[in-house]
Amino acid sequence: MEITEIFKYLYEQLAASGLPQVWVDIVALACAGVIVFGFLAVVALFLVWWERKVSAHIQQRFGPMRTGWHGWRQTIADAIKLLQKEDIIPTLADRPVFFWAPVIAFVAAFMAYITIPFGDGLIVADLNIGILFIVAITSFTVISLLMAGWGSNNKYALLGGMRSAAQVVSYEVPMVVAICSIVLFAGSLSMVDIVQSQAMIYQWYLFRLPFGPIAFIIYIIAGTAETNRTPFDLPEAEQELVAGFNIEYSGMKFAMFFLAEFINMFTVSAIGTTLFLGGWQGPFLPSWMWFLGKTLFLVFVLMWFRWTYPRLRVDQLMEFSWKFLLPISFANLILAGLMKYSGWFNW
Amino acid sequence: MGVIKKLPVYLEKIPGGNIVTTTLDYVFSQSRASSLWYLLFGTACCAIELMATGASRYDFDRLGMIFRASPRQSDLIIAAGTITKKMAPRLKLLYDQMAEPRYVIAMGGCTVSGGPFYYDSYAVEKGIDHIVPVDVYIPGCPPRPESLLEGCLTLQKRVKRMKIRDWS
Amino acid sequence: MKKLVDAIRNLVVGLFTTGKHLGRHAVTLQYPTQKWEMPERSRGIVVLLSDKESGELNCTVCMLCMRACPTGAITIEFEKDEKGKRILKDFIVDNGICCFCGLCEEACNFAAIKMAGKYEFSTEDRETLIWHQDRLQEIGRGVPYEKPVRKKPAAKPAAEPPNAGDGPAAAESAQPEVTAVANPPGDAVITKPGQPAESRPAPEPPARPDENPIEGDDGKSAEDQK
Amino acid sequence: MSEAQGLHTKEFTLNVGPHHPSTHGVCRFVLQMEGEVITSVTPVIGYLHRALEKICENRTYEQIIPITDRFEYCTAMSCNMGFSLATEKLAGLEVPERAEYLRVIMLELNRIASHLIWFGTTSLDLGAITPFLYGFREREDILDMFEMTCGQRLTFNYIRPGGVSKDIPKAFIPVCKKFLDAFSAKVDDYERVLTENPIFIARNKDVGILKPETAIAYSVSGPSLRASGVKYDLRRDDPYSIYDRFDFEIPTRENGDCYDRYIVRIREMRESAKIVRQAIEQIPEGPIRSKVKMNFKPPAGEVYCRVENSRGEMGFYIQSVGEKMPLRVKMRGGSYNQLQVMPVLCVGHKIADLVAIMASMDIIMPDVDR
Amino acid sequence: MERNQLVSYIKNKFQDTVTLLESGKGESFFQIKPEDLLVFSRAIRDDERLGMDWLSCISGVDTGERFEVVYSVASVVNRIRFNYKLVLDYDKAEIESVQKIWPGANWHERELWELYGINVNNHGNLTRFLLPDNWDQGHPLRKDWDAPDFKRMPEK
Repeated sequence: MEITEIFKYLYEQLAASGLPQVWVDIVALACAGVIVFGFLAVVALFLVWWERKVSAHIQQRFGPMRTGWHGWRQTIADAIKLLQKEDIIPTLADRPVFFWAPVIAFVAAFMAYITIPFGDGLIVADLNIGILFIVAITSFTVISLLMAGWGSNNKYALLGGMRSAAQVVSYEVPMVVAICSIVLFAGSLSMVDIVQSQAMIYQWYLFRLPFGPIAFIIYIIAGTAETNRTPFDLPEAEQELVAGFNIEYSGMKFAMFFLAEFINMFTVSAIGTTLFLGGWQGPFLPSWMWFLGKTLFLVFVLMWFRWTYPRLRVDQLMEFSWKFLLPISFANLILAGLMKYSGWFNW
Repeated sequence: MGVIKKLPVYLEKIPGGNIVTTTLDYVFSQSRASSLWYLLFGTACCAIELMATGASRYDFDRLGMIFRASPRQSDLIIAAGTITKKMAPRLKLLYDQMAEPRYVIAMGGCTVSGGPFYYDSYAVEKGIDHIVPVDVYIPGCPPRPESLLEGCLTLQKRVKRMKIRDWS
Repeated sequence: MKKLVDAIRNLVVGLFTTGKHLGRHAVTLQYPTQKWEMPERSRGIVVLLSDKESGELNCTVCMLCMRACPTGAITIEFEKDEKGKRILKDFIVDNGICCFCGLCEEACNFAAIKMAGKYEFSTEDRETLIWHQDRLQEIGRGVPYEKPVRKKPAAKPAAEPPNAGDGPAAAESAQPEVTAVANPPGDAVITKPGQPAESRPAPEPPARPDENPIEGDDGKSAEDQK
Repeated sequence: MSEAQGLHTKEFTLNVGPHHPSTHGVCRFVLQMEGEVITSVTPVIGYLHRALEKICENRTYEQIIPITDRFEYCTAMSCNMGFSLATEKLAGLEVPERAEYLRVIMLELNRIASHLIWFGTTSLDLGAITPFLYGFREREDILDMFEMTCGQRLTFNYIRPGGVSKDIPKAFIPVCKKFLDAFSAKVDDYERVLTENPIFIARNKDVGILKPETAIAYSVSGPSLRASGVKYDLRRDDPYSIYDRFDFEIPTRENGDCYDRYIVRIREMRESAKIVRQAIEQIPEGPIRSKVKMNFKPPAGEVYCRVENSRGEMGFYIQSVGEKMPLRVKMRGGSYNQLQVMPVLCVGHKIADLVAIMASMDIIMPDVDR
Repeated sequence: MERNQLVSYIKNKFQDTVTLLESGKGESFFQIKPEDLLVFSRAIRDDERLGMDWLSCISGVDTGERFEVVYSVASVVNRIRFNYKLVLDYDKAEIESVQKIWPGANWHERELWELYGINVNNHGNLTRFLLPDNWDQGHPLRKDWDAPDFKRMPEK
């Protein structure tokens, strides 16, 4: 049972309804956008609840229990409560910057899903520069962090904003180099082609020794840094900067930042599965279930990091990225290049 | 937020209006009660009991209460520990920074009426109800984690009684 | 290079240490549904005890607990009747000021006041925390206590360590001394009615100390027991 | 104004306010910062000054014990012990054997509980949230034992001048043995999560180095002093109570940075567990409190008595004029001098290090403000 | 070094400036005159037999008719401890700061000034730090201190 037939059937109905072709495409893409947005909103709410349960059980306690069975309605309750909170804008804040920061964070988090294949054929727009587009969009969130830091006219927020800008930029580079070594092998930038090049399990890029695992580890480390999660959660380090850049945000604005962070986490894992764990390839289950399973496993790994490791200091963070991660990723790229053109390994 | 407050007035005029308001009341008050984010604010011995309540055995997270570091995002202050005369303006400052539907739990004897430092102490505020409006008082010095949880349940019942009409 | 290897090794070991807690059962006591059986001596809230049969208070208005209280939480109002005997008008305990130290319980020789193991008294306004005599008595109704057997003052334990540097005798004459308390091994064991069922949810958590039958309270009444 | 790269940068003051997640209790630092680097720290205290000493001047000796409970609430037993020891020296009271053993058991259990609070808050301040909850899980078992004996979890009012207030129930020793057996495995768990963790080492190694001379000059005591290589522990050098009957070592380390203070405290937890185990085996039968009248009046005189608690030396100075209330009680907490040394340690470090140093020195505010 | 050895050593080293108050209970107490506080403190710190390099605490006492300042010192190297005190009249309440000898005395002396009003010369930073900034009701730990909202425990 593949969901794509339903979409094909709907598309034919739409095309048969006599609208001009331009309008048909607009409506189809709009519906696809709405469906992806709805799916991701549900996934974000699920992830928030799942993080609290995983963290609870790692610490030998029960997470939310009193709102529904095992507290499944907890995140909905949080969202509705945040909806009705008073929306405070600090007096001396830079109003437009303060207002637009969460909007940009929210929009940037969603735009990355245009070229992510949720399943066989389940992709909004299969651009042939898929991965390049995603990398460009994810670095868009830095702007929102800087705006939030500057807009809230608070020393802590400013420090948090600066730190997060430095961190995301400096971890962007090793991540891109790791992705290059994969794209080098897959031979194309389009996500669908990358997934198709990992048809069988031994063809997953994770198992392409020796450069696959190294690229995967570099990608995961850079991914955690990208989404500001421990051990790199400097920007909203509770202990040092009280709440980092989102110190002045309350109510819906804070909810937007909160959801954007979880959607970023889902994005990083989704890209990780498409690049390294063979996207939707899987023997029996429908393709989108494989994709979802692998992504949730990677999300679990990210959560696991958060509840185990202490936090790095800012200069150690920079040093780790520029002096350690980057050289290794370059060496890895050269290694991948040698392997590619020595011709031994192209299964 | 403002528009929601004026909602019951408009809904009265529509025939089935009050059914909508009651369901809205129910949804809002339930969600507000079951996700009280408390501010990480503790001064003396009650702060240790607050941490113990947040730990594994008496889990605060079970009631949907996670600690937030910034007053902007929290909607409940658990005043845990002695509030001295030097600390009182700070507590007032924190309370003012919180977003509107906000509550205060006075945990422990010192916040109810000065506790063991009521007599003979020149530096302790005799209770905090003249600094911030207090919703629930919890006796004890320090109160057991269970009595703190029971106090939070009392606060949740009080929040569930709140209607949209009397939102401040 | 070696430093790098054991750094990675330890990062993985750290992961597995937290990971293995995922499988373990939680130690949480889900408060509203499961309540912990309080140990016998747990100092919860001050209550007035009353005689089981006659139902009136044990208190003889000797004002010792009021003097012993370090924070001045107990105030007693009484009036004298014709024989000069004090009649209790009102017994006020302000739970906002009380510091739950248990000194009043130790000062009282008539087992009239005790720290019951109850703790669920959060209120929404402050006045209800100031308890008067009727509330104290009603809460203290079900609290078990040992009636102190009146001991003839002559039979003081012989082996009394000399209390060097004892100040002049205390002003109050009715002031019995807290004598050396021998912990009589294996004396008359008063078992509590029915062993409290293990109410803890988790099989693995530390064995909840079942209430211990030996009259666990202070040396005072143990000495009277002898 | 550093004109190094031709940039015109200005120092800015940052106010790590009394309400801040990492200042244990309520302490405020006014930092002069250049970018992330701290150039000067001025601690502002007094937010928890509850005038304990003024209260003690109007209370009898029996009533002061609950007040000392609130002097340092993480190790309330050692406050009771300090005050009772001072009163016993003042009035010449002897303490029965069994009471001495009960005191040592309770003191060492309280030291473990206090070190577990420190372990939790240190890992919380460095970002690892899970060890905080593991530490508090063990601490709950110890608090159950305290509740079994004296009825309260944090403010015990248990050790009195002349002995202890209540005898331990029969169920205490089996529960204590069960806890001690499981405890060393749990501490190995903590070590596995944090001790060799490269991030933890990177955050703590060579951060806030306290040289032995500065430590002694600023009267730092306790694990922070022993981490700088000075082997000074009151339980061994001025053996009050019956500490000379137990064999336990005093862990010390050399270069006095945050990491060494962490190692010293973790080892101290194991030593305290060893002491409790020996004390449980050797505990004799007998009376638990010597004869003390209700409003007992010690003779005129003054005494200063020191007790080793988890934050260093805790001193009680009592001057009495033969009344039932002391003329003056001065309480000296361990963190008082450690907070004075903080500005010396933090200059040149970053904010994140200020948090790490504050957590490693285990400073809590009731000591400082009284 | 035993207590009586310590007492005799100090007595013959500082015959006139030191009078022994009591040494029966716990640590021994000496009394010195306020003017030779600095000389005495520096001497006991630099003396190699004593080596009192660790100032435990400085306690102020208001005995109703005079002030007393008690210094408790200890030696980490030789493991010995003792205390010495100065007596000050109400009107002449001022002492020298011992910060040069023991830097740890900074806050103790500040506390003396704030709670008792004993002036500490060339201390450097004698400002208010325990009481609220807008505190204007004098020095609270004095026996004769009172304030409008200061409730004393009712005599029972």
